Amino acid sequence: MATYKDYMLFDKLPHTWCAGCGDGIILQSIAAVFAEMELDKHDITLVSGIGCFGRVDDYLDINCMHVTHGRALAAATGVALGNPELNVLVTMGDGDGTTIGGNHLIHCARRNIDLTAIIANNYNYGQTGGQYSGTTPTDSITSTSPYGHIEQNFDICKLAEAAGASYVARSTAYNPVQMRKLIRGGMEHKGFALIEVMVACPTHYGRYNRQGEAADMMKLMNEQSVPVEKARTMTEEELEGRIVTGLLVDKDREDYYTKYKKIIDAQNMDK
Amino acid sequence: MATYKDYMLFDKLPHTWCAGCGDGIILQSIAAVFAEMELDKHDITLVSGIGCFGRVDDYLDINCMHVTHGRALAAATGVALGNPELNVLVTMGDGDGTTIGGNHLIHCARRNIDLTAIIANNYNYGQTGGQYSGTTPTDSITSTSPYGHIEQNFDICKLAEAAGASYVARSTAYNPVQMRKLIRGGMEHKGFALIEVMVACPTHYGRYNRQGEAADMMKLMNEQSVPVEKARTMTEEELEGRIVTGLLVDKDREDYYTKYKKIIDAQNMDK
Amino acid sequence: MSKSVKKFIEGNNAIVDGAIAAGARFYAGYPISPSSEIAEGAAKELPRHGGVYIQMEDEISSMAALLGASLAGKKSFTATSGPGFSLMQENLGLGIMSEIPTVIFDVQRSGPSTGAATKPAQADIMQARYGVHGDHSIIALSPSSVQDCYDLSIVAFNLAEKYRTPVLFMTDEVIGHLRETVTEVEPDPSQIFNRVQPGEDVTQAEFRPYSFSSNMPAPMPAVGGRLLMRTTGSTHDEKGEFGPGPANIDRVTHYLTDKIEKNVDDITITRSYQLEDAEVAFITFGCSVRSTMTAVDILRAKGVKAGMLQLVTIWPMPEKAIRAVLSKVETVVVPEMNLGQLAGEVRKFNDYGCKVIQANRTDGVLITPKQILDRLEEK
Amino acid sequence: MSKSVKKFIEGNNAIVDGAIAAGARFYAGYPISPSSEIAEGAAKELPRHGGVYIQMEDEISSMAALLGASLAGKKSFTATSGPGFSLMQENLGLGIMSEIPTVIFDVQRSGPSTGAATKPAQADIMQARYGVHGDHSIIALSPSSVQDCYDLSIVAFNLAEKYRTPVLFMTDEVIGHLRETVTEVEPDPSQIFNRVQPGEDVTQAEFRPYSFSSNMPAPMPAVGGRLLMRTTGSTHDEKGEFGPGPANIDRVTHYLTDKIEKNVDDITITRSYQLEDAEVAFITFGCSVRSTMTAVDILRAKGVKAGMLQLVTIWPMPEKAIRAVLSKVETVVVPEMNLGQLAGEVRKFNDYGCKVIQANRTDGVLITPKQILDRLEEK
Amino acid sequence: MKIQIVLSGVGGQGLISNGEIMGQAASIFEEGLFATMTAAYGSETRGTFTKTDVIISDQPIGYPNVDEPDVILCLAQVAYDRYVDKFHDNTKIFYDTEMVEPAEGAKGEHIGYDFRAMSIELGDMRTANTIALGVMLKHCALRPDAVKQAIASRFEGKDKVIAINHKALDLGLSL
Amino acid sequence: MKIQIVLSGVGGQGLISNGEIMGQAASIFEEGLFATMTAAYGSETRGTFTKTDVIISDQPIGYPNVDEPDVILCLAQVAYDRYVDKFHDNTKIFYDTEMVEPAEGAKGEHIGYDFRAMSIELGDMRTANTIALGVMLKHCALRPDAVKQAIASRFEGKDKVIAINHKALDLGLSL
Amino acid sequence: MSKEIKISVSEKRCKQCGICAALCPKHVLDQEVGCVPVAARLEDCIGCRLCEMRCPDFAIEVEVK
Amino acid sequence: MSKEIKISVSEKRCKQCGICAALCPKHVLDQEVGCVPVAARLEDCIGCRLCEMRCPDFAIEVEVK
Ligand SMILES: Cc1ncc(C[n+]2csc(CCOP(=O)(O)OP(=O)(O)O)c2C)c(N)n1
Ligand SMILES: Cc1ncc(C[n+]2csc(CCOP(=O)(O)OP(=O)(O)O)c2C)c(N)n1
Ligand code: SF4
Ligand code: SF4
Ligand code: SF4
Ligand code: SF4
Ligand code: SF4
Ligand code: SF4
Ligand SMILES: [Mg+2]
Ligand SMILES: [Mg+2]
Repeated sequence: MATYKDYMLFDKLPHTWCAGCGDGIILQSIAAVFAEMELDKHDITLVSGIGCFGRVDDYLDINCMHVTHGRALAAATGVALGNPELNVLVTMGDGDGTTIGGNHLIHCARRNIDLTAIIANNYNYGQTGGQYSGTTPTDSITSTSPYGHIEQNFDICKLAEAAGASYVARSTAYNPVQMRKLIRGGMEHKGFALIEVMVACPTHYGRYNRQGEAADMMKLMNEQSVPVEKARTMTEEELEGRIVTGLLVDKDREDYYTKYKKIIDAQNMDK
Repeated sequence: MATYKDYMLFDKLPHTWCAGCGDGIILQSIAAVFAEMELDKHDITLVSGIGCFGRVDDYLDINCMHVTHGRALAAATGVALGNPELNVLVTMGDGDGTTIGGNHLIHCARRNIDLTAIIANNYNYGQTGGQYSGTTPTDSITSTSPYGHIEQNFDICKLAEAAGASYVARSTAYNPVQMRKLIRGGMEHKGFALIEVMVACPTHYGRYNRQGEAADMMKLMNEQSVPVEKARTMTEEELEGRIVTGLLVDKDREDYYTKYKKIIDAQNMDK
Repeated sequence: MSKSVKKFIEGNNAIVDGAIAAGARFYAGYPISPSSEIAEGAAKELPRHGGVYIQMEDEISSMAALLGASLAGKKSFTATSGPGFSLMQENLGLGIMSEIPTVIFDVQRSGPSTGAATKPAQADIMQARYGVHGDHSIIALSPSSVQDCYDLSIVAFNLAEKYRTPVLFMTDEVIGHLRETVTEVEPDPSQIFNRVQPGEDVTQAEFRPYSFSSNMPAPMPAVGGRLLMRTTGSTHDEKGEFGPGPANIDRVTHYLTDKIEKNVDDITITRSYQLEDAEVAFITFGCSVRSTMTAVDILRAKGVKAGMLQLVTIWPMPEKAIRAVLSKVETVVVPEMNLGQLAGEVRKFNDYGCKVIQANRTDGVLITPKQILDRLEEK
Repeated sequence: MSKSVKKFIEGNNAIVDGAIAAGARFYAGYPISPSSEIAEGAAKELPRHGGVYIQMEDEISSMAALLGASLAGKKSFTATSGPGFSLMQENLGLGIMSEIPTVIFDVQRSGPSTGAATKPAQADIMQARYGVHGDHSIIALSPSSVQDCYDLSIVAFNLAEKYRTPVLFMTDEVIGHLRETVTEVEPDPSQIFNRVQPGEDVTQAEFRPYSFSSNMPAPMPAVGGRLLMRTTGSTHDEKGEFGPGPANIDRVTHYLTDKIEKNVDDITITRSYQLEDAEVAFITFGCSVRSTMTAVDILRAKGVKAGMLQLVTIWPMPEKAIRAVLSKVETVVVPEMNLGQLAGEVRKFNDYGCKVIQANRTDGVLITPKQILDRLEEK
Repeated sequence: MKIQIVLSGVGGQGLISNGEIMGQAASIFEEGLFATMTAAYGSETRGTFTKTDVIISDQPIGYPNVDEPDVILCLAQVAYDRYVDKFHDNTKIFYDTEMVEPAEGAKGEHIGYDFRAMSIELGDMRTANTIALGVMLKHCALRPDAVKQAIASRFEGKDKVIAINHKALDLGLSL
Repeated sequence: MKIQIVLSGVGGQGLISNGEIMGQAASIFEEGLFATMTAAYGSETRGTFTKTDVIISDQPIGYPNVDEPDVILCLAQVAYDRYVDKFHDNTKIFYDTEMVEPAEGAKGEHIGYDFRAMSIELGDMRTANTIALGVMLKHCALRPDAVKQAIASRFEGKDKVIAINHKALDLGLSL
Repeated sequence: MSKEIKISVSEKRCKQCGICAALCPKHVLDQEVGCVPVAARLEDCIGCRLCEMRCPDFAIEVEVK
Repeated sequence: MSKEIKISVSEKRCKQCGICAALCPKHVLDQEVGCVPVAARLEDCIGCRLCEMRCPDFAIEVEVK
């Protein structure tokens, strides 16, 4: 039976992420899901953006396209429509996927392109030194909000849902079992799937906000977590500052290429 | 008493919009709201994007900044923070405001920049000849969806709400009385306000989809309209294809500059 | 024999026909005047050939999607104009760095910024070469007729595939909206260049998606095939893996320029019109060729030995052909619809003391034969 | 006397100090290595001076916000590097066309695309001039020391205000992260140029936000003041109203170029180092100046009469100063961290048969004095 | 041989369609002829001045705009006024007598018909320009047959439209 | 006068901070001296090789990287190995005797101390580099006083940190 | 009531789109192809001004005295 | 039960972040500053593999036989 190592460039480890960085936890989960699903690695194409998490491709032994900051979903749209047989996976940071890349996220969700997007939300731009991003919680200290962040952060999953996403889920690095289940669900879902994974950036966000070591940060995210089933019984105020985890949206909706194929077929009926 | 003409370059009429184009209806409403509120025109700055509706500035006798396609909200953010005393109004088409400009919309909403954004939603790119946009309804014919449009369209208001907008409203060109009330409400709201106005583009969208003359299109949008109060009692299926109008979101939330000013003050306490 | 059909259509329409004839099966774009007819034609025609048209949310994502589809094995293209072309620069650079073929049709209009949106100009020529940050080189063609729009589109895709790089097709509003007689000859399979594939016996261990040792790119399999494929916009080694060491940076930088500049003879196309015995020469490109041809005819009718060098390839600059003219005649006039962008480049090669005169028109109206002739008189 | 303070800081920090000293009170940007220290410094310092720092969702919106804040009366600035600079091109064009001052600090790194993100290069020089579509001209400065980062930042804002145009500050990773001794002299009010305001008696009917008749821009009041102000990226008339007629297009196009090119003597700054009696000259800019200075010292120590021309202003090109060198010496070496971008421009002016040698380094490491000297030997 | 033709009037009169038919006739249904056509683009509003330039030649065509019209059709006064200065002695000016008042002392040969009235009689106002085309044809180096083929191919499948336009063309040819 | 100094070791040893103190001492607390400093940037991971180049001169400094170190501090073997080939006869090599094994036949004058142990004795492991700075100082054209002022200004408000670093510097000076 | 209401149409600005007439709640206006609207049944007009507010071309004005 | 479980740590890959030890539900592991984790109380291990799945560095492996 295949293991996650079969989908990795295992020799390239140790990776360049900091000690305690959550990105490696997602990397392992991704590779483990491939193994679980017994995918042929030639059928998987990973498209990744720029950022710490964007560099997962360095360690995966599959097809990889490493693009510009924020544009992974757009490039992946081309890959998915260029060869609809492929399993397209897209990895992005919160900056990549929702700040500079927010427009591609909502449009890709709306179009229901058949791919699986994973956003590693570490509340900041890890790669460039811990500046605030679109998901940085209000009042946080970052290298560009030295006096406390005044913006409200995105609820990425809510946004994706409002944009029309047909599969939306959230998990944390604390809970790799759930994470794997949800990633697998996304890959099995026909259409656009988004999985947001909360991870620690101990080097920047954790340090600026005195959240302690990586393990402390993970404990904190666990304390903040509420399963979606329970969250549905809670008020908005009660949910303030909580991380709602689990499968949030799961709709059956024809994906883009399936619909487009019907046009192709109709136009070629008499040929 | 001031009338809308006092805020217009009335001599420049007739304008360049097509016969029956809904943009002129919004233009009149905007100028009428200025008059109603008895604003000093020097205190108003309009920032507009590129598109048919983006050209409202040609006819308004206020401060105007006509920018690039999709970037009006971003430029307006600079104006609003550059001089927080100004009344900043932003006019955009659906392409401008939600397709190429969708990211600026959601981030501006999230930040709660104190400005009022009006999106004229005519379901297509009027200016460039009727191609589909992010709001084109599924199955429509446009110059680039000759076989029927396969994408799901955005619900602009829902998206803005999910992004954190503190004031969200929708009206139609059929209902200028409501439109004016909502625009005025937006201008009086401290923080980010979005008003989506449904308008007819008889030249392209109407023609491609055999919706008849402008008046027929307006009748149709009226038939589709449901006041938000009523909509709250309807199911998702019942709301399919309907236009929910009225004040959808109205929250008290401190705007960006008000919060930033506190930082400035704190940093200058001992000076 | 190849099928051939005569048409009377716009340049923008001929581009769609040419792209499809070249094998293009994916279009991602964002409409903009005066290029939108290309999008509309692609939306209509592509599904009939099993291809896909998608309108993206902007030009940035369009460019990204083109690269994605190309990596998945589809020849891809887009059309735009100045503002959109400006937005594409970052991902154009990604295409150059990752060595992914695609073709961008820029139907030039009057700028800068929104400018006079529907009026013609030829002022994105230098941007075509230098709009992308960092050292690189680029291939750009420029058509002067509807026939060119068809024929050169095929050439553009061939060059993109051969050199594994985005190719620019710098047309303009005049040619885009000009309707004229065109003969569309279906290309013979031998006239179509498809990207080189790795040999069937190449193993994954041996396979290298990049090669910097020669001035020709490595084979490029599509993702989803027998070999795992890896591309990146970061500095990379032969395996396509991140390689930020100095030696690697240096070779990538040189290679990206060399693969185009050292193949300049293979890439460049020029045309001579009455140039053989010319004493006065014009050097020009794109729509200005039309007016210049007429100007040459007028001069010849008057007994003046005039001729024209047309740059069909504008990047890399056809240095040899330009030098040949500069070294032969006393006066060269460079007609163009900008403030002298090509003239500046021509001057770089003028080691011959030739008099280089600019004939520029920048008011959004096609330069006339008379204006060109007037500049010659003024000299 | 002006206050003055000595510091030992990075170039990127000195830029923030310089910008604030010049009166800048608004920063909109998106972080990118190796420029992020400028953002971080601005975030910390601006509120202390009553100014605003905002991190936008990308570089496109950053550039737009800069123009908006500037129109509202604030001197504005941003910092970026290649990928972000590429994304800014469209709205940079908007600033040029609308004539709105702002300053962009490009801390150059190794490209194209993501390249070797944290390594230095000087390869965005041509992009600085031509990255924007359509005819235009531009002002760009290049610092070679931390002192320059402070002093020239003030110059950059002054030029932006005087010529009502975005000004580029093309620094690089070496200078950005170099810490050295700097003396920050607080500028005297007379050393600060603030945009010209319309006379107090100008009525709205008389007021014209644009003027194309001279080579100096019209006065620019902020929105929110006594006069209504109107700007646009479309071709406009003096009132700032849409004006797509040919005559108007033509004059806007010429004016945008002329206001810079015809004021080249006022705009350009160059420095000479040991140039007086030089027989061998170097022409260079930015970080390469450091290595070249040392190379000159080494040559002088050996008795070779070497000198250096430093281009502090790189756009518009200091043609006169370059020609003066080319016409005086037999050999000119152009050291730069790219494949010869400046050398190409120098050649355009070489009507003197001077031997122009390139000294390029493109591996992400600062060019050394030895490498420069080696190129001279090779000649 | 090079004939410079201008079709001018206001939006909605079918001038662009007419130019395309001429260009198609020359390009596809004649042997050895070349044609170009350029049209004014830009504004969203209808009913304003429009024109299209057509050049037909037995040589490849350089500059594609008409500077000295050999043949011009004017279906609106605004169009006529715009061109009157460009008429030379040999210009043939075809105009609608109801819509256009020729200028006094204008150069060229003026040939007026009430195209609109004739088209209404024919049963379709939209054929006015086709009747005019018939009239102009002998000065345009195009065979009636070639034009008929062009019409047939342009409106392929719409037999009624083809028939009425053929009729209109014949009417014009007969005048 | 131009002194080329390299401070090398692994991340977290405070070498960059040390370089800054030297640069500040020269720039601000000495008269007529210039200083430059460059550091290796890039990787996210700690504990890997780091170095910083400091040049102190009475003339403006051109090329800011050190090619021939006059003074070098090596606090890790990996750093020593990286530089050993660049030592010249007059190079002063200061090294931590616990961490670094000098190469046989290496050029220059090797001066080793157990900086780490001394710092632990002093009560703060982070002062190892300050002790080393004290030892190197006489070869760097900097007055102890200037360096002390630089330390005081750098850690303004943190009196304890200043005190222990001054103590460490004095210890180094005394060796 | 009709006496106190005046409806005027600008020939210059009206583009004959027909909106005012088609949507007038009281069917006061007639607008024929090629013509600007006329207040054929002014007596029915309730002065609601909707025609004015809906006119995209600022071409119709309602004066209520 | 402990006999059937083997926990191995890669010295090369472990970055000593402490996650595995801090979050082990059974407190099986100890991780001291400057050291890789050790299974100090292997007998308590329930073989849940969470330590392995949570290790960002692929450094700890749990074998359950
Ligand atoms: C156009 C562009 N702008 C900015 C950057 C610089 N940059 C690289 S990664 C990054 C942010 C990374 O944050 P995120 O996406 O959250 O990923 P993380 O590093 O936190 O995993 C930025 C701003 C870039 N590479 N390209
Ligand atoms: C970067 C860029 N891309 C494309 C265009 C072309 N363009 C101009 S307006 C427009 C769309 C207009 O649609 P919308 O915003 O809905 O406004 P409408 O015309 O429908 O009122 C487009 C695509 C442009 N000006 N700039
Ligand atoms: S900087 Fe943060 S996100 Fe990046 S590798 Fe380190 S811990 Fe992870
Ligand atoms: S094209 Fe459509 S949106 Fe534009 S002016 Fe005409 S009707 Fe209005
Ligand atoms: S709505 Fe206005 S433009 Fe339309 S018909 Fe009535 S008056 Fe005329
Ligand atoms: S005011 Fe009201 S009732 Fe009177 S004509 Fe206008 S729409 Fe009709
Ligand atoms: S989680 Fe992994 S890297 Fe961290 S201490 Fe445990 S074994 Fe080491
Ligand atoms: S397998 Fe589970 S119980 Fe055993 S050490 Fe790991 S986390 Fe603890
Ligand atoms: Mg992040
Ligand atoms: Mg629209």
